[in-house]
Amino acid sequence: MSYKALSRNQIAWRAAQDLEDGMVVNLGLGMPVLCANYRPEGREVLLQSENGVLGVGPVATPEQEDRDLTDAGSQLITLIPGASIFSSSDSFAMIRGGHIDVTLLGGFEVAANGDLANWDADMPGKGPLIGGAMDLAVGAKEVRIMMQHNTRDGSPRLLEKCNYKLTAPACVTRVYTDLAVVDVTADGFVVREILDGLSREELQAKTGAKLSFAPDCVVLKTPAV
Amino acid sequence: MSYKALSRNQIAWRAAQDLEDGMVVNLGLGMPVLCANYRPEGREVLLQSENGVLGVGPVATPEQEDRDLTDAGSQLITLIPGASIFSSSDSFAMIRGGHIDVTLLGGFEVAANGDLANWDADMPGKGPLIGGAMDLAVGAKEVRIMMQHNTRDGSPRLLEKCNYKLTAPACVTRVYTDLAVVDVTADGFVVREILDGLSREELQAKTGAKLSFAPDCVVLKTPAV
Amino acid sequence: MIDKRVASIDEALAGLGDGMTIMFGGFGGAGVPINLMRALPGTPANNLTIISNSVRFLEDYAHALFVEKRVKHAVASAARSRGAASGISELQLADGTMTLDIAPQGSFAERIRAGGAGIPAFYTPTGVGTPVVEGKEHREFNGRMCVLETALTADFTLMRADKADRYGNLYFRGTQGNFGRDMAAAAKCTVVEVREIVDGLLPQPEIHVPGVFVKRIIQLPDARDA
Amino acid sequence: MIDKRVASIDEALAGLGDGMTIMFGGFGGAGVPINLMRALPGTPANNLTIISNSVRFLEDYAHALFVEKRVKHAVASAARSRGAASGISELQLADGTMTLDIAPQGSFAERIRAGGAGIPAFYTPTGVGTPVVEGKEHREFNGRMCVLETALTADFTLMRADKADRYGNLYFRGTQGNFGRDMAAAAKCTVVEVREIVDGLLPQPEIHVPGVFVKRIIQLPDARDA
Repeated sequence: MSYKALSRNQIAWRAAQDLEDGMVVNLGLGMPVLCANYRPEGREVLLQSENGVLGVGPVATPEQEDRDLTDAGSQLITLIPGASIFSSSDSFAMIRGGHIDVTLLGGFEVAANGDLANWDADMPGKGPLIGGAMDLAVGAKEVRIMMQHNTRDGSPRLLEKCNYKLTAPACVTRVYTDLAVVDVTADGFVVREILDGLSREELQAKTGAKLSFAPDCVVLKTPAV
Repeated sequence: MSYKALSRNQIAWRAAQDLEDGMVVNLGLGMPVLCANYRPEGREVLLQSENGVLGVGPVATPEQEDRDLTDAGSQLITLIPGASIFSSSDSFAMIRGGHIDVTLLGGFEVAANGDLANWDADMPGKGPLIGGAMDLAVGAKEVRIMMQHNTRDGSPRLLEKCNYKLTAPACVTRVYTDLAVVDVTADGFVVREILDGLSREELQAKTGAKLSFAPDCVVLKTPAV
Repeated sequence: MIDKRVASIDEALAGLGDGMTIMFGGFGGAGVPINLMRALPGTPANNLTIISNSVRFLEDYAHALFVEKRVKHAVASAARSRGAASGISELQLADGTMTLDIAPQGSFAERIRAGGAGIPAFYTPTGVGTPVVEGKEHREFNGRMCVLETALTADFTLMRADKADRYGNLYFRGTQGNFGRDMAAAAKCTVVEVREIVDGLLPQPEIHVPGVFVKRIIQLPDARDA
Repeated sequence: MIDKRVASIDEALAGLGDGMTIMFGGFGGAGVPINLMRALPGTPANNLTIISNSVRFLEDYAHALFVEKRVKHAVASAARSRGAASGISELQLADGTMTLDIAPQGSFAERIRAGGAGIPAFYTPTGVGTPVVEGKEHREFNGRMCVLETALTADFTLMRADKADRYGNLYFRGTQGNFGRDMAAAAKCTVVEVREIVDGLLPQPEIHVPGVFVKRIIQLPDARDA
């Protein structure tokens, strides 16, 4: 069989489908922010940004650009009606205090017990960058990760144990990759959706920890985005 | 010699003369709030109220009354231009964080080392009331007390050691009474001003701790208020 | 669609039950949820812990709660009734049917903020050297003795604001805010009575409490005595 | 009369000296005090501790401070330059001429708030199980392991706002506020560059930072590249 791995936009589309009406969601830098483009119609999903915004709207068009209105990724943004602005300490009070339903974050590695490593890949000569990831990983009710299933050299990112420094232990509930949707459960990784044309054995071979497959495991949709 | 003790308004007038231009001041319930009426002209003194106001103006006239605009003593107030409103936790952050120049508080007892007791007089059948006094006593840069020199039965309120439960230890810098202005120093109570017609010996007899008299000790003015 | 509006006080207070902890906003008469307080005795709420700056407001508006001894514990910075006679909550304190955690007001406010902010405990110099922090852990920082205070959280917060929108965003008039923002964040179910639920959504500069902290809003008139 | 206006950058930065700690407001390009940062190398400021969400902003606008190794210690949630090459502050980290206290952003923000609020230390669950809190005191609350974080304070805070009045009251546009209110409260001398110093005093609803936290204000144009 042959398969075509999901694009970054397709992973974002898939993750966005799980955002329910009324949820308060924080999207991390990189792939996660793309989810904003794929929120299912008719659902009100409020996007939070760590610098101090609840109700982030679309990225500003050149006409809308206001350099004093940015998100945590320094993008110039707009606000939706009903949006509010507050200080960074209030923003992290919101995050740490358990008021964010879901955070979608990028990841380097996720372990079968839910450990997350996404902040320090030991780049020589480069300083560390934590940003809001540790607070989000600890504070959000659900931590969902979006990442390529494998590194560029083919190594697995879903592991028994993370190699990189942790962002937070035992926090991840679901991982969206270019090959599968995998839940983190008390029994380890459980595959919920697997790419069409990819065998369970192939997926296991690309994964650094034992996979179980949900009884209702289905084919991962490949949307035209 | 004979003397006439200061009235509550006269004590308030005296305490108000020490409020300097630009000071941020919190006035406690009772006598201290009367100081607002006697701020020397030409000085901008910003009044803070614990519930969350900086820039309290005069008590509202019947025409100005707004039941959603009160101070910590539940008085209906006005705001001066430049006044700001914030939450109670932010208000106490301002107080505890050392941003209040002076707090004027009522007192039951003050000890020669600056200990203050002003919250619990062990009234039978009545519950305790702390309010903001402990935070003000700990957080303000200067704690000045206004009280009668003696209780109704003639007992002293300036003591070697407080009998009532403390509000905070070693916090008071100055005491205004109906008889004198007394500083709390490393050497104990030092009288700065004494009522006209009252001898030093008489004042000492009405005081429960040793008094020193400042070399420049002067007569306490008795304003026509 | 996010819609936190409820139509009746019954709906607003649904879920209140046995052994719960309730926070009450309000200070100096501003922001006091009088309508919701008055309805409390008619709910199954019992064996309550109440968290309120002053116990007196609740006693004024939900007197039956105290008559029926349904409040078991109070956290407050003031627990004194007006006048010389004892109030019913003071009689309960005296006969031991209600216990009290009396707190300096700043520690009270900060403990609530901490509760909503995911901070389980903090150190403060306030109260050191007084009986109110006896038995609490002491520790010196930068040469100053401090005391460990723990966060307060609740099952319900009841409070009043001036305006709200369907997202639960709140606007306060004057000093209505006081403990409201922090209490809203510190409770699992925050119920807010407001003078007006606006059409549409509040403009950003008017939003004092983001709707994420609010579960139910109900439009009710000002219930203060004229 | 309260008047916190100063006329020159020299006056705004007067008093900066050896061994001081300076906080810098700004996030994502909003609220960054670019004019004041650019003037820093011309002051006697040396042996500095800087507290800034990202080290990069200061490196961009006060490059000479790092060239001359006048920054000895940084507290930040980000210390990474753009691109693959090392920035000069990263070289300083590598050769040990600058040390770094890298903090999760929420702990960073809360430590600053604590500094201005008279809270010497607090517990937080953030960072537990990671190397960034190694060596810090751990303690369990309600079944969850937490770590003790201590307050941050400074000699100076430099920040930018949109409008100010002579009382030092500040108004922020958009997300300019970020760390500003808390940093203003956490420093002995807070200096704010603003687009406009208004005639008269700001109206109450526009005051995001009460003037009590601000020492000096100076009107300076937006210094961002067009």
